[in-house]
Amino acid sequence: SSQASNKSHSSSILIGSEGSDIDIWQHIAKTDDAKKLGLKIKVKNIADGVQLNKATADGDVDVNAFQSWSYYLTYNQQNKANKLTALGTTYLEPMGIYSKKYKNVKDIPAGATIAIANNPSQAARGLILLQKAGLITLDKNFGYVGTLKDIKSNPKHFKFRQIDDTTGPRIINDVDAVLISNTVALEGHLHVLTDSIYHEKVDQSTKDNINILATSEKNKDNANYKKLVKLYHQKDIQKYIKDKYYGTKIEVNKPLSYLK
Amino acid sequence: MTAIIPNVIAMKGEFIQATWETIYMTLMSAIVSAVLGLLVGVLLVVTQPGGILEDKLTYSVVDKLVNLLRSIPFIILLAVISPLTKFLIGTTVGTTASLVPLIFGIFPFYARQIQNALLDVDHGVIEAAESMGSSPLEIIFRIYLREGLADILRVSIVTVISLIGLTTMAGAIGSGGLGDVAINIGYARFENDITFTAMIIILVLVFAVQLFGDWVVRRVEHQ
Amino acid sequence: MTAIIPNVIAMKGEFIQATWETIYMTLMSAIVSAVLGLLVGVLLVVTQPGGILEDKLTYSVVDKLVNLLRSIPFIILLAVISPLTKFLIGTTVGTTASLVPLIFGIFPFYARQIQNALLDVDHGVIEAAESMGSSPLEIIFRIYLREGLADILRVSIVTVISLIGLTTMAGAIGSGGLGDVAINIGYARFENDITFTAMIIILVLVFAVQLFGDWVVRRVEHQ
Amino acid sequence: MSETVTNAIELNNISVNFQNHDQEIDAVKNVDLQIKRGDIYGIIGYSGAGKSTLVRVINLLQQPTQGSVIVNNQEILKLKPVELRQARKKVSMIFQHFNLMKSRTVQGNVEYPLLGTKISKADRQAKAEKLLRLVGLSEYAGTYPSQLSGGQKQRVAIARALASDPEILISDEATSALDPKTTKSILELLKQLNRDLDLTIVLITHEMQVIKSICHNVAVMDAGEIIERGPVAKVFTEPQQKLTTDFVETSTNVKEAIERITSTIKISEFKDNQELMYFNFIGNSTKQGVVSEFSQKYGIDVNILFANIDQIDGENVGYMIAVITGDLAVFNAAIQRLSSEGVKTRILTNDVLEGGAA
Amino acid sequence: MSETVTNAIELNNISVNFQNHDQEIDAVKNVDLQIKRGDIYGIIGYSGAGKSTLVRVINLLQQPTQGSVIVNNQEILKLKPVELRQARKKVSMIFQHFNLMKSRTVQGNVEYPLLGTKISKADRQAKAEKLLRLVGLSEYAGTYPSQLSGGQKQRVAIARALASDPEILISDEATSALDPKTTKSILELLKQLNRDLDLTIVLITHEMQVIKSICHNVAVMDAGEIIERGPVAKVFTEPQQKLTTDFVETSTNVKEAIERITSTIKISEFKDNQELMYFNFIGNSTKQGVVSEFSQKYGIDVNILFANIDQIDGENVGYMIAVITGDLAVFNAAIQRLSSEGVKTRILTNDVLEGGAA
Ligand SMILES: Nc1ncnc2c1ncn2[C@@H]1O[C@H](COP(=O)(O)OP(=O)(O)OP(=O)(O)O)[C@@H](O)[C@H]1O
Ligand SMILES: Nc1ncnc2c1ncn2[C@@H]1O[C@H](COP(=O)(O)OP(=O)(O)OP(=O)(O)O)[C@@H](O)[C@H]1O
Ligand SMILES: [Mg+2]
Ligand SMILES: [Mg+2]
Repeated sequence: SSQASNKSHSSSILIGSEGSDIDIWQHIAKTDDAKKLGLKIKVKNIADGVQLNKATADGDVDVNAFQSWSYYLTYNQQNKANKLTALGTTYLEPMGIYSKKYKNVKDIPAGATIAIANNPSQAARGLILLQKAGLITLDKNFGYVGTLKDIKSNPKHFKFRQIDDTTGPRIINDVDAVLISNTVALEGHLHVLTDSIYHEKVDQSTKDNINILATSEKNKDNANYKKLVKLYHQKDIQKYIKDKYYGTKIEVNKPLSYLK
Repeated sequence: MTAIIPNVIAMKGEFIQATWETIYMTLMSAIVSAVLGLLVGVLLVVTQPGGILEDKLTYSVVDKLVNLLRSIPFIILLAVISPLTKFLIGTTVGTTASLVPLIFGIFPFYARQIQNALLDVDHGVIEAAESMGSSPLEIIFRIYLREGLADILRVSIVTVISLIGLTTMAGAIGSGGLGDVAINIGYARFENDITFTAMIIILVLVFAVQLFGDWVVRRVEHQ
Repeated sequence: MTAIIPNVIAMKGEFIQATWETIYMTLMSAIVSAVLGLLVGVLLVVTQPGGILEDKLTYSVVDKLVNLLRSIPFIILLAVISPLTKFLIGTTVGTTASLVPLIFGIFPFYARQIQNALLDVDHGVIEAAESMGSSPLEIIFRIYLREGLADILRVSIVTVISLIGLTTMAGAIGSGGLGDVAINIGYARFENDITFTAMIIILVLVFAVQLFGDWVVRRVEHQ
Repeated sequence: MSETVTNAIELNNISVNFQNHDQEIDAVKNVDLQIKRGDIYGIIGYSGAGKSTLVRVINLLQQPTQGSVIVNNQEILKLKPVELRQARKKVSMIFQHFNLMKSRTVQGNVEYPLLGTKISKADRQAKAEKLLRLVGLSEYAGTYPSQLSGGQKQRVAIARALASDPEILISDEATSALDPKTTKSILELLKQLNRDLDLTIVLITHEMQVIKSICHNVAVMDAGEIIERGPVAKVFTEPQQKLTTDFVETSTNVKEAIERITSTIKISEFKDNQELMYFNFIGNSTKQGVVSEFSQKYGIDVNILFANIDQIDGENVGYMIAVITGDLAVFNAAIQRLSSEGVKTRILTNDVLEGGAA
Repeated sequence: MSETVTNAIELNNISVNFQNHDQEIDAVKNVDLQIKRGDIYGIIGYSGAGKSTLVRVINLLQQPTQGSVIVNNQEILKLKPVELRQARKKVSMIFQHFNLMKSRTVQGNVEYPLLGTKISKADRQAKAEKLLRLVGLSEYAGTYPSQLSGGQKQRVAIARALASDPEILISDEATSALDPKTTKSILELLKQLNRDLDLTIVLITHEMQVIKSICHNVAVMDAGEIIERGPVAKVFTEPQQKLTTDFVETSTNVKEAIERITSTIKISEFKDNQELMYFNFIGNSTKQGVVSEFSQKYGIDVNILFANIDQIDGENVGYMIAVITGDLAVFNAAIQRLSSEGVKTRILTNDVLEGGAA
C-alpha cells in the first residue's frame, strides 16, 4: 500500500528549515513512518526567516519548520496579502539565561551587561524571560514585538547589548549574561536544562514561543501537509529527537486553539 | 581521518554538492555580471566628461544608479529583488534563484572596476583611433577593451573572488553552496571541521581563480 | 509624515545613533585598512616579478595570504578573528569590536586594488627614478604613491563604498549601524519604512563618498 | 569659390586657447592657412610655437576656440559625427608621441586603419606587410611596440598612417627619432606618394634638411602665429623675419661657422692685403662661379673656410666665408661686380662679428 | 690599472640579449667601450642598432647578459644596492621618451633628483629655477607635463638630468624634438658644463651636426656592434666602414646633391671643355684655396654647384661638386697637383654616378 500511496503523491513536499530542524526533518524524511503515510519529504536549508516565510507564502517552499508562533503572527500581520497558515505545533525550545560568571540570576550585579537578540521576536521573548526571572518589569501591553523601549523598570540598571542571536554561545565570556534560544544553544553545545541559570517552561507566558509548522494560506487544507504534524509526533521520532537533543526540544502537541 | 574530521566524512556527498553549487553560482552570475558590468562600465567611461561620447545626463544617471545598487545591503537586496527573481527564475529560493541577487550584488561593483580600468587606457591611442575615423563602437571594442584587457582581467579576478565571497551570503535564500555549509552547518553548530573544510575548498577555488587569472594576464600583457 | 513613516519618527534617536555608528565604523576601519592595504599593496607591487624589490618568496607568501583572507566568508571571519578582537578591543561585541573583523574583511581587498592601481604607474618613470639613484622607499613614496594617486583614490572610493556595505553585515556582533537598523529592525520586523529610511541614509553616505572622492580625483589629476 | 577646389586644407582665422590653472595660453592665434592639393607643406618654429596644436585642428583632434576648418572642401566643424569620421579616414596623422597600441603587434598596428573596411583580410595583411617592408621593419611584424627601439616605433607609426591610402598626411616630427639614412628613405617614400598619388603632406619638422629636400612651401610659426610663409626657396633665401633668418642660418651653420672662425682666426693678425669675407648668393646669379671670377678677373686668392652651397627646391643657394688675399685696390670693384649679380657680400671686421652675420 | 683612473666609463665585452616570444634578439654584441673623463662621446647608428640598449647598461637600467661595467672606477655589477644608488646619483640620464612625472609640475620634476639630499628647500628651488631658465622654460615652472609641447617636455627632462650635478650625463636623443635654435642653446649649455665641470657626456644622436659641433669622439653602432670609433674628425673624414661613409655623406648631403645635380644637369650635354668634378679635402691641405689655385694657376673656371666646407673638431673638411670649364690639357696637371696636397678629386661621369660617390 505504501507503494501505491507513493505513486498517488508523486510530487514530494519541500520543507524549508534552518538549524537543527534540518537534521530532524532529514531524519523524519528517511523514517518508515513517513513512508507509511506516503510522504516524500525533501528538506532545504534557508537561513533567513523572512525569505523562508516569503518563499513559503509564494509556494516556492511547501511547508516551513523553523518559526515560533509569535514570529508567525508578526509575519502575517505585516504581509496581509500573502499570508501563512499554521498546520500544527511541534515543540518548545526553552530560551535560557546563560552566564559563565554567575550561577544564579540573583547574583547578576547591578550595571551588568546582558546580551539579547537583535531580531525582534527573540528580543521580545528574551525580555519576557528576564521579567519572569524578576530582573526587570515590562510595560503592561508588552507583546511579542516589544522592544527595549518597553522596559518599565530596570532596577539593577542592566546594560543591554543586542547581538545576532546565533552568536550567543560565542560571546558568553564577554558579557555577564546572555539570552540564548535553544536552537542556538544546542549548536553551541549548551543544554538549556543543565547549563542555563534560568529558562522558560511551557505555560501561558511562553505559548508564543512554541514552534509550529506553517504553509501558505492557499494550502491550508492540504491533507498531506497536515499529516506532517502527525508524523512529527510519532513516538519513535520523538524518541530520536529527545535522545539527540537531550530533551531540550520539549514536545508540544496541542491544538492551534491553545496558542490563540 | 574520521577522528580529525568526523563530520566531514559523514557529509562527503553534501560537500561535493555544495562545491558544485558554489561553482555554478559563481560561474553563472559571473557571466551575466561580466556582460552587464562591461556594458555599464564602458557606458560610464565613454559618456563621462571628456569621453568619446560625452553625455552629462546619461553619465550622471548611470553613475548614480550604480551607487544606488551598491548601497543596498545584500540581505535587503535579496528581498527587494525577489519579485524580479520570481519573474525570471520562477522561484525565489534555491541555487538558481540566488543568481539574480548575486548578479545585482556584483555587477555594479564590476562596472565601477571596469570604469577605473578603462580610464588607464592611454588617451593618445584613443586620439589616434579617432583620427583614423574609428567609430565609438570601434573605439570601444578595438581600443578600450583591447588595450585595457590586462587591467580588465585584473579587476575581473578581484570581482570573481568578491563574488565567491558573496555566494556565501546567499544561503539566506537556500542557495546552498560552500558558504552555506561553512556558516549554517559548520559555524552555527560548532562543527569546526566542517567550517574548516568548506573554507579550504573555497580557498582552493579562490586560488584557482587567481592563478588562472594571473596566467591569462601574463599572456595578454605586452608591457 | 507620521502617516508615511510612522516607525521612523518614533525611532529618530536610533537613526541618528545608527548613522553615527556607521560613520564611526566606516571611518575607523577605513583608516586602519588604508594603512594596512597600502602597505600590503605596495609590498605586492615592489616584490612581484620585475618589481623594484623583486622577491619571489615574499610575493608569493603575501599574495597567498591576501587570497586566504579574501576567501573567508565575513560571518566566519567574525568568529575566526574573535580572539584577536578580544585581545585588541577587550570585547568581541559592539561597535568598536566590529572594527577588527571589518578591517580584516576589507584590507586584503584594498591591498589587491592598490596593487592593480600601482601596476599602471608608467614603468619609464620608475626607471627614471632608479636612474637618479632613488631608494626603493623613495620610489614608493615619491613615485608609486604619487604618480598613482588618482588611481589610488579611485580604488579607495570603491573600497570605502564596499566597506559601508560590509558594516551592514557587522550587525551580527552587535555593531549597530544603519545596516543593523535596516536588516534587524526594518526588514526582520517588516517595518518597510525603517528599512527604506536606513537605506536612504546609507545611499546619502555612499554618494557623499563618491562625490568627495571624485572631487579629490579631479584635483590631483593632471591628465 | 574656385579656390576651394584646389585647396586640400583651409584654416580660417583659427585660434586655440588652453585654460591652465592660473593662466590662459593662446597656443594658436588667428591663423589663416591654405594648403593646395598635392602640396608638401612644411611647418617650422621654435619649441612651443603651436605647431602641433595647429595641425591637430586639421582633423579636429583639437577643437579650435574660433575659426573655420575646410578639409577636402568640407567645413568639418559642421559635419555630423558620421561624416566627420568619413572625412577623418582621408586624413592620416603621424603623432609626435607615436600613439601605438601596445596590445597589438607591429603588423596589427599597421592593419588597424583597414579594419572594418571592405578590404579582405588577405589584402589587408599583404598591404601591411608591404608598408612594413617600405619602412624596413618586415622582421618585426610579430613584435609588440614595447619591444621596439624609438626609431622603430616611429616607423610603425608612419606605416600605420599610410595604410589607409590617405589623401592628406599630417606628420608631426615623424622623422625626429630616425637616423639620417632611414629619414632619407622615409622622405623618398613620402615624395613618391606625393608624386604618384597626389598625396598632400603637412609636415612639422625641426630638421631644415627635411624642409629643403621635400617641401614646396613652408610656414614659420612663432608664439601661435604664422609669421612668414611661402615657397621654400623664397623663405630660405630671402627670409623677412629675424626668426626665419635665425632658422636658416642655424640650419646652414653659417652662424656657428662665423663664431668658430673668429674664435680661431685673429683678424687683427691678418696681413694688409687680406680680408675675411662673407658671401651669400641665390639662384642663377652664380652661373659664372663666384670664386673663379674673383680669382681670374681680379687676381684675388680665395681660401674658403666655410661654404654651404646647395639647391633648395631647384634654386642654388650659397653661403660662404673665405679669406681673400689680393690687391686691395681691386676689392671694391670686385665686390660691386658681385653685388650687381645679386651676390651679397660683407667684409667681416671684428665689429661686424660681434653683431652677427647677414 | 692606471687606465681606469682616467676612464669615466668602461664597458667590457658587453652583450644584451632580449628574449621575445619566438626569437632571441642580440641587441648588443660583445661591445668594448672606454670613455675618458671629460670626454663628449657620440654614439650614432641606424634605428634599432642597439644604442639605447647599450647606454642603459651604463647605469644598469639594463642588466647586461654578459660583460663588466666600470663607472667611476667602480665595477657596478658588483655593487650592493645602496652603493649602486650612490653610483647612479652621479650618472644622469635623459631618456628618449622623457619619462617625466605627470603628477609633478615642471618645477617639481626638475627638483626631483635633489629631494632627499642635503640641499635646502630654498636652494633646491633656486637651482631648479636656474636650470629652467637655462632651458628657456621659466614661465612653465608651475605647468604639468601633459600641458607641454614635445620640445618643452624634452627640455624639462634635460633640466632634470642636470639638477643633480652629475659627473656623467647620458643623453638619448635629447635634442631630437627641439628646433635648431633651442638645440644649439642646449648644446652650448652642455659644452659649457663639460668645460667648466669636466662633465663626461655620452650622447646618442641622429643629428650629425650635433656630433660635429660638440663631440670629441664618436662610435658607430650597427646591429649591436661598434663597427667604428675614434675622434670625430677622423671618423668623419676618413670613414673606414661603408655605413660610416653613408652616415657622413648623408649628413653632408653629398649623396643627395650628386643625385640631384645629375638629375638636373645632363653631363652628355656638356661642352668638350667641361667636366663635373667632385672634390674632397681634409685638414690643412687647403690653406691655399682649391678653387683659387685652379682658377689662377690653370685658368680653369670653377662653378660650384654644391659645397660643404666646414670644420670638424678643429679640422677643415670639405666636399664640393663643381662644373669646371677650361683647357682640358691642363686638367690632369691640376688634378695631380691637388692630389699631392691631399685633395681627393674625381670626375663624375655617368658611370661613376650610378655607382655613387666617394
Ligand atoms: N625590451 C625589449 N625587448 C625586446 N627587444 C628589444 C627591447 N628593447 C629593444 N629591443 C630590440 O633591441 C634592438 C635595439 O634596440 P635599441 O632601442 O637599443 O635601438 P636604438 O639603437 O636605440 O634605436 P633607435 O635609434 O631607433 O632608438 C632593436 O632591434 C629592438 O627591437
Ligand atoms: N593640453 C594642453 N594644455 C595646456 N597647454 C597646452 C596643451 N598643449 C599644448 N599647450 C601649450 O600650447 C603651446 C603650443 O604647444 P604645441 O604642442 O602646439 O607646440 P609645438 O609647436 O608643437 O612645440 P614642439 O616643437 O616643442 O612640439 C605650448 O606653450 C604648450 O605649453
Ligand atoms: Mg609639437
Ligand atoms: Mg634608441
